[in-house]
Amino acid sequence: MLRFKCPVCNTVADETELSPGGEAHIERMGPGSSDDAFYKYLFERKNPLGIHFERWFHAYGCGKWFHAARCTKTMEIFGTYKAQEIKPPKHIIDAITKKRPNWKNE
Amino acid sequence: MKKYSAFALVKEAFNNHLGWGRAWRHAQPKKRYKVIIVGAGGHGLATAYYLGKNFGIRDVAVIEKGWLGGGNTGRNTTIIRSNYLQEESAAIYEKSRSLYETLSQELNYNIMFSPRGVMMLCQTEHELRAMKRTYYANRLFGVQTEMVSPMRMKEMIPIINTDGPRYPILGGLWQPRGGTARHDAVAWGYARAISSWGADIIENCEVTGIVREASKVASIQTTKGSIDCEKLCFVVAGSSSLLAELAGFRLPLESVALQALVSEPIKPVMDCVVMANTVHGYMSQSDKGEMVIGGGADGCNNYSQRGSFQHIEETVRALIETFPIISRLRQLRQWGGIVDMTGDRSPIISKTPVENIFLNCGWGTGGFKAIPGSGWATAELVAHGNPGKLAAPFSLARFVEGRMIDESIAAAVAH
Amino acid sequence: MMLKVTGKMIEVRKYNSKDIRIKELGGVPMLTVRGDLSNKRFQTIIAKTCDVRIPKPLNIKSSKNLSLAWMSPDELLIFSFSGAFHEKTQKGLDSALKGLHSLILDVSGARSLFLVEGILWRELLAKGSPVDVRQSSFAKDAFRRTRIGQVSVAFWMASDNSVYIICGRSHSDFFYDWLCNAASDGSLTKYF
Amino acid sequence: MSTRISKAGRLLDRNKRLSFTFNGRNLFGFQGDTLASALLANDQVLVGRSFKYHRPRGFVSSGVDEPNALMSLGHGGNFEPNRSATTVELVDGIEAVSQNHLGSLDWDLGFINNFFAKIFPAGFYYKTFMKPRFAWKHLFEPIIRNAAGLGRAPSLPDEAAYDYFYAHVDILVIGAGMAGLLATYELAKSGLKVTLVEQKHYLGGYALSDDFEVDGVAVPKWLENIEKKLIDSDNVQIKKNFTAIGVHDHGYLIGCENLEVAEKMGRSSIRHRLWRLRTKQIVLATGAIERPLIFAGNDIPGVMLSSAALDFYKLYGVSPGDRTVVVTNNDSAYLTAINLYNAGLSVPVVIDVREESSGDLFESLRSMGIRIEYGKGIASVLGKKRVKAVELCSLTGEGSVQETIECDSVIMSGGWSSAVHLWSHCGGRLIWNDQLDTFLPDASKSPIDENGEDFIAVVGAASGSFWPSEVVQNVKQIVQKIQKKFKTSKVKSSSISIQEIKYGDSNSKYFTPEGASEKLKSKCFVDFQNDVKLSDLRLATQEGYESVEHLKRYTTLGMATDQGKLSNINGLKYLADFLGREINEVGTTTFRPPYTPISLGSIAGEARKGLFKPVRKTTLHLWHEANGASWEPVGDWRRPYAYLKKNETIEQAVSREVTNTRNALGILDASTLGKIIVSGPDAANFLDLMYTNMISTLQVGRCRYGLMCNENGFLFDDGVVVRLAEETFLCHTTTGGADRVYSWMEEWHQTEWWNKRVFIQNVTEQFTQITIAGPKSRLLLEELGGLDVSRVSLKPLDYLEGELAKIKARVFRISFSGELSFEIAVPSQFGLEFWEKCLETGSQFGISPYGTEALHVMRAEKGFIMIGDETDGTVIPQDLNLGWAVSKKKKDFIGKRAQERIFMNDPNRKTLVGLSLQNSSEKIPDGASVIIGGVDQANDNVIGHVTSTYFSPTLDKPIAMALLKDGKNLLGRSIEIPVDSEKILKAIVSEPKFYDAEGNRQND
Ligand SMILES: Cc1cc2nc3c(=O)[nH]c(=O)nc-3n(C[C@H](O)[C@H](O)[C@H](O)COP(=O)(O)OP(=O)(O)OC[C@H]3O[C@@H](n4cnc5c(N)ncnc54)[C@H](O)[C@@H]3O)c2cc1C
Ligand SMILES: NC(=O)c1ccc[n+]([C@@H]2O[C@H](COP(=O)([O-])OP(=O)(O)OC[C@H]3O[C@@H](n4cnc5c(N)ncnc54)[C@H](O)[C@@H]3O)[C@@H](O)[C@H]2O)c1
Ligand SMILES: Cc1cc2nc3c(=O)[nH]c(=O)nc-3n(C[C@H](O)[C@H](O)[C@H](O)COP(=O)(O)O)c2cc1C
Ligand SMILES: [Zn+2]
Repeated sequence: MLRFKCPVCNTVADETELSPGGEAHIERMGPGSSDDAFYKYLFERKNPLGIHFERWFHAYGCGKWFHAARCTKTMEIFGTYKAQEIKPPKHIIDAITKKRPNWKNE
Repeated sequence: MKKYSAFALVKEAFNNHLGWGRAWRHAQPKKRYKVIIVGAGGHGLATAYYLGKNFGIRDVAVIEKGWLGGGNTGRNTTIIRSNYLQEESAAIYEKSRSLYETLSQELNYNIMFSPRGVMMLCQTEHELRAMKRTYYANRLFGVQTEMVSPMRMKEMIPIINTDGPRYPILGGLWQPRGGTARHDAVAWGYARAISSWGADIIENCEVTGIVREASKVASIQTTKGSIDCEKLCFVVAGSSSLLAELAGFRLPLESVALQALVSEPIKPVMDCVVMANTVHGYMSQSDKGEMVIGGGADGCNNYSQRGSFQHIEETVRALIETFPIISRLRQLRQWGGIVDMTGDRSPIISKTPVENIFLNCGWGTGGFKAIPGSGWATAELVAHGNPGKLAAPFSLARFVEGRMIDESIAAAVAH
Repeated sequence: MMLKVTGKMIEVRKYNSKDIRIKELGGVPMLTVRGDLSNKRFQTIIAKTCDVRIPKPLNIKSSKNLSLAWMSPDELLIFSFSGAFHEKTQKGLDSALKGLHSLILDVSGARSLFLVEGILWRELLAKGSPVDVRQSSFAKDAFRRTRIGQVSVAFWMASDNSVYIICGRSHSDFFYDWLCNAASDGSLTKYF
Repeated sequence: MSTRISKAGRLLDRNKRLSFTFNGRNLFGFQGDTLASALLANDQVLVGRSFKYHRPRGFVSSGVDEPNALMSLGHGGNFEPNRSATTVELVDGIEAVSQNHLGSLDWDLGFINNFFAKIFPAGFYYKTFMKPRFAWKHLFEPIIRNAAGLGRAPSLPDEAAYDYFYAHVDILVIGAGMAGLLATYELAKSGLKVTLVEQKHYLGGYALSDDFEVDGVAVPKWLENIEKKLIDSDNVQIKKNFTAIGVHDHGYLIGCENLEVAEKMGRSSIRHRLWRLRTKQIVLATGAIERPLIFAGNDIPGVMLSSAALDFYKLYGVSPGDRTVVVTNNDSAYLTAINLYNAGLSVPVVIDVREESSGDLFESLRSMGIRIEYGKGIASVLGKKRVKAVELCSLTGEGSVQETIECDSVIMSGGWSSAVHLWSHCGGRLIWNDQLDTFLPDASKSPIDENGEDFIAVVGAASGSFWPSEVVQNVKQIVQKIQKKFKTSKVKSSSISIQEIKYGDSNSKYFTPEGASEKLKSKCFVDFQNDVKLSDLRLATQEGYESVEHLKRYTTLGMATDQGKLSNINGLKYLADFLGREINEVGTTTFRPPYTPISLGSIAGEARKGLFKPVRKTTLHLWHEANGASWEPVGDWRRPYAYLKKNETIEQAVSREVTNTRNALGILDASTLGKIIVSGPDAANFLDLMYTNMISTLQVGRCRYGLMCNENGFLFDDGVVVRLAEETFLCHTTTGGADRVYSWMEEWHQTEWWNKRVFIQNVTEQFTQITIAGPKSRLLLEELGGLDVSRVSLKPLDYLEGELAKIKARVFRISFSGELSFEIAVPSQFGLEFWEKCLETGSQFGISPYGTEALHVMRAEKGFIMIGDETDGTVIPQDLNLGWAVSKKKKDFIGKRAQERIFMNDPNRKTLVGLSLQNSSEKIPDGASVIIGGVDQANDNVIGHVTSTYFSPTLDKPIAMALLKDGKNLLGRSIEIPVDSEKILKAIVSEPKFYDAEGNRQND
């Protein structure tokens, strides 16, 4: 069972205090977008084996959403950051590349 | 291939069973195949089988990165039913269920299809209405189901607690010809059949690359070298996104861990499969005597095949509430499988952005029951290049058009 | 058990086991205040009106009349120990925070308050909450939102030998039963 | 015969005699016994029957790996099947019963299976029972199923209690053998906090039965001393009867504490406690498990592991038999032989599959004059329910008998397997060590925690340190590593001197004789419980089931209750030999939790019966209960479905409630409806995105019915939005939707539109919400007094705030019943008071409470939709004729883009219509399918389904709503509803409005 440090309230939260929210940094497509772009926004997912940027909700805690970078194979967490970051911040990328030099953020 | 029968068994008994040959050949990849199927799970093997049987295409390789049947086919709770609400689903699952009825005889391999009946509990008024809707829809689509009263249910399943204080049981949807089968045997039986007519099953061979020429695939790279093909079909369940990535496209899928557990074996106490969707748990008793229990899926993307304990807790609670006598049984083992979930929780049998790549995936938590039907439909798609009636509704295009096939209305879990 | 928010704490029900005393308390008015806790002006207004400074994250701070609990970076929970003070605070905040993006709501009827007394109180929490409640991690002034069993709660120390717990009002019967069960004789291990 | 020996029995308190029964026979044991040792002391050697062939079986081991000695304990609500007697601490009054026999344990009819064993090899069922087809279900499977299982299932609910405990520990040491104890001691010395857990009821592990000396004292004494020191240490916590059962991600460990004895003694009200531990560091000191050797008849009662015999003798003073033959591939069985010999028992021969041995134990054996046969094996054990003799043969060759040696017990040792299960649960790799003949943790591929760091260290026999001096060295190293990780000040580790016994080299032979004939192979058991024999492994591999995983699944090797603790490695060795590969290449099957089986009760913890799942209650709950409410679960809540009066059926009650509300005055507890405050400068703008309607144009003091769709365009919640103030809105939601909608709004606000200045607060529980409906509702409000609720002041969809009956209240003029109706929200502290005032004051107007069903009937009569009935996750507002509530002007709202997709505009979509039956008192069935033009094969005539259906007491006829393809063009037409194979109802399609279509009543 996982645990994350919530970057908002700084508590170490148990997985049972959180609810998962899927892939992070997906740009919303509203009216005016193409069918294909809308499909991608709504359904298409990277679903990588490896580092996954994802959303979590501190439901039984401060009630805030946050982002995490986690390996979907080993469950290692490379850091958590605010939900309002529109892409992974540098310190997260650094933390990842330090441990996995071959990793590329696609 | 030696035919399996009681007679042959007795005969072999006098020979210390030294006369039995391999169930399937150990194959090394040839240079080229007409069709390569990636993934030797139930769906991949069944696709190969119906390609050969229905379309005479036998120049086929099934490539498996690990051991045959070791994916979700080897780790599911084996529930087979076809009482789906939506017409498209009922069609393919019922086709599948009816193929299961005669599969042992067809494959000459006893897959122990056991139509012992599946009972889906209704524990809220809302669920009761949804099940009734399913019942009426099933009747018109030729799926035999019936609504069962709590009293009748108690007679059929004496260990059930119909008046649990939290969610008393208000009724049930009963599919008498639903049931279970011996999951591993399904894979082994198909493997033996296709191997006997010359299809190659190549185990311990992982697909690591896809080589394209213009808009088509020319060959695949594997840990056992490169292999050419005319058509390629991905049938890799939880790994579908990874193969798609190799082929240069993405899918509407997320891979998550789904859990199950078994208790120690006890003498038979429950003859059918029971699914309690409101409280999230389902249970059947295997022919060996263990209670086979299905749990929830982890909500986060997961390729570890482990999953966590909290879902097991929830499931076990739900089942002790439903079957109070199981509290003193012991959990023997728990495990997880990586299931591929689509946006509407219905599968994909489809063409892909690459002309000669076909796709079968997205069965999520409930594709064991679909193996024969899905293999049938996928074979048709691969053979013709276009989907037939069974597969057509399950195309990738449905997500673009908004033509969802949503079963969550009828049952919170889809096993 | 209907309560008037008189500001006088009253005992709604209680349960005593050998090692633990559980009480549900009524009559404690509560206010939710939303606003940017890092905003200087907001801080000053709170400090002035409540006579208590905004607590550090994950903390609770008290004066004679009220306690301020940190709920999240934009939320405070205020407990008043007298009804009169409650109204005064609400009115005071209402007018003082005008013009500043904020929200003040009376939530006195939305939550239930429990007091668990006895040296084994940590154990009771540990039976249901994933939080590290060892002395070294959970001490005086700490205010923690989490879950106990299947109920969403927050708790903080009332004294060395007691802890306050709040949960949603509609859950109070269930939670009370949970607490009593957890406190039942012969089920405590003297772990801490 | 097995008897109690007076000299030995370290754990026994011979002053405390305990009585118990086995199969109804009264027997005695002592305090400190396990059920197993006590049975054996009574010469109960035959203790169970095997799964498939019903072969007579005895004890093989003395611990958690026991495959045979499973029995049923207790009765009634305390009945428990499949308990291994070796793990049950004896207490007074245990009632044990053997399992899996037809007839008695001694005379088991099921033994017949044994004679068919030749026809029933592994996987035989895949090859037969296929014809005739129906016979599988009706004949063969029932036979197979009847044979299934070991013990009976309990017949009554469990009476015991279970609970959970979350603990956070810095260092967790698992296993209190020599290694675990020493590691704990050394770590604690450097100031670290350590928790030590041990699955058994005593500490000491294997060393407690061992014979060496430490620092000049016998090892048991030395262990006792350490234990004392640990008990005195402040930073050490010791838990006995505590099994670490599973290691999960991020340092999460599940442990199960067995409190059965304490429970029986009245010291605990809990039977099992499930521990959920978060650890920074785990030290695995789980020791090693001895392996059987494989030879014909190795399953006959009286054949047991050498370590088990040693334990039974040393710890419980029980002899395995009077004449014991020893067969081994390593020196540890010598130790047992020496001990038995010294106890005055006879050891006619030690059969050693090795060519030779050296070392101290060998010297002792020789000096005692015990016969040793090197390079030999056992051709077969003779005996049925008890060992009678062994047939000696040469190790090589087919097993021709050289000599028959009489004996009544055989002890065997096939080497040791390190207990690496917990290492493997969470991703730790293993590596085969040829020299030590075991899998060991591969420290370079250890399980990692959330920081990517390893968190499990392995010491003692679990890490391959099989000898005491090695254990000391190994512990020292690991302790230093951990001290470094925790940055403690360096404390010198204790210097310990061991008077080591020198062991000879073991070899890796695992079955005898090497050239065993097929016939012999079919008597050599590898997995005892599941009756997997060497011949089965041969058959499986011959048939190509040659991945370990296939081998396991085809033969069921390792799938029994001991999960292959004894059998797996022998199976792997066979497979590696067969394939001509290294064991490392063959690999193991996956180790999975639990390490030993745990009760389902402990997994559920306290959450059973009343604590199974929270029930949420409104402030009026008790009142409802006292006034005849028949409950309906809605979300987590209970709501009154109807209030039953004496001698009333539910239908009658509903009908009465509807009629009373329509004609006079009804009152409803609507508190469970969600209430969410959205406030701030951007609130209106934010809600425009949340709802399909235009919310920003709503005026202060007004209400509007709003719809919410998800991004897929589908309708998922509805409710009335009220503008309380310029910047503050109150959003009502459905009961089930309250929490969902609240988090939904938070999610969008926090993750997409965080620049919008709004605060969102869920105030559902703050208010008791009461609906007053019916032609006399205004009269009631006027009577309560305090607010002007006249037609002019409070128009439909108006909202007022003030005091009603001197209680602070919000009044909304909204109607879900079609009657003149007011919803009134009061702070929940005043809920009951207000409710009772309404009832009191309303009695003159004929007030009566109504439940959810009456509410539903009335809304259906009006054609109002219900989320969950008319919607099912695939319905868009337009399908329900609610297009008017979907703004065309707004640039964007959630779901807008989705509704532009092709399928959403398909003319063939189903739309909502009404159905009515004339001259019928019967309801249209719930959920029924609707067809037009009769039933046909292709199902092309199915045009939709019934979404809601009721008998309308107001109209005195059945009414229903349905979603039908092309519904708009079917108005006035007759459609069919097939009820069963005979009956087809015919109904007329209408607008889905059956009553007061103009809305005169509600607008009055
Ligand atoms: C715990 C659990 C319980 C379930 N219960 C039920 C149930 O009760 N009823 C039901 O109907 N369904 C159930 N399911 C779902 C069902 O198991 C699956 O839908 C079904 O088995 C999928 O079969 P498959 O052949 O598509 O996939 P799999 O059996 O997973 O086969 C895919 C194969 O592809 C291989 N592969 C992957 N990547 C590569 C690569 N790069 N190269 C080569 N090979 C590759 C994998 O190794 C694997 O063997 C359950 C699933 C789980 C996990
Ligand atoms: N000569 C040999 O071949 C040989 C072989 C094996 C062991 N030994 C002896 O074994 C000893 C090694 O000491 P050790 O401490 O490593 O092993 P040990 O076997 O003495 O102790 C391991 C302890 O861990 C406990 N345990 C195992 N799994 C557990 C779990 N999941 N949860 C809780 N408890 C669990 C066991 O009950 C046992 O008490 C030495 O005395 C050594 O001489 C010798
Ligand atoms: C229907 C079913 C029944 C099972 N019964 C048993 C059983 O009796 N004993 C056992 O050890 N495992 C049993 N298992 C679990 C398997 O041992 C194994 O855990 C599962 O197939 C997943 O594989 P893995 O654990 O090797 O990853 C069963 C699995 C399934 C799907
Ligand atoms: Zn937080």
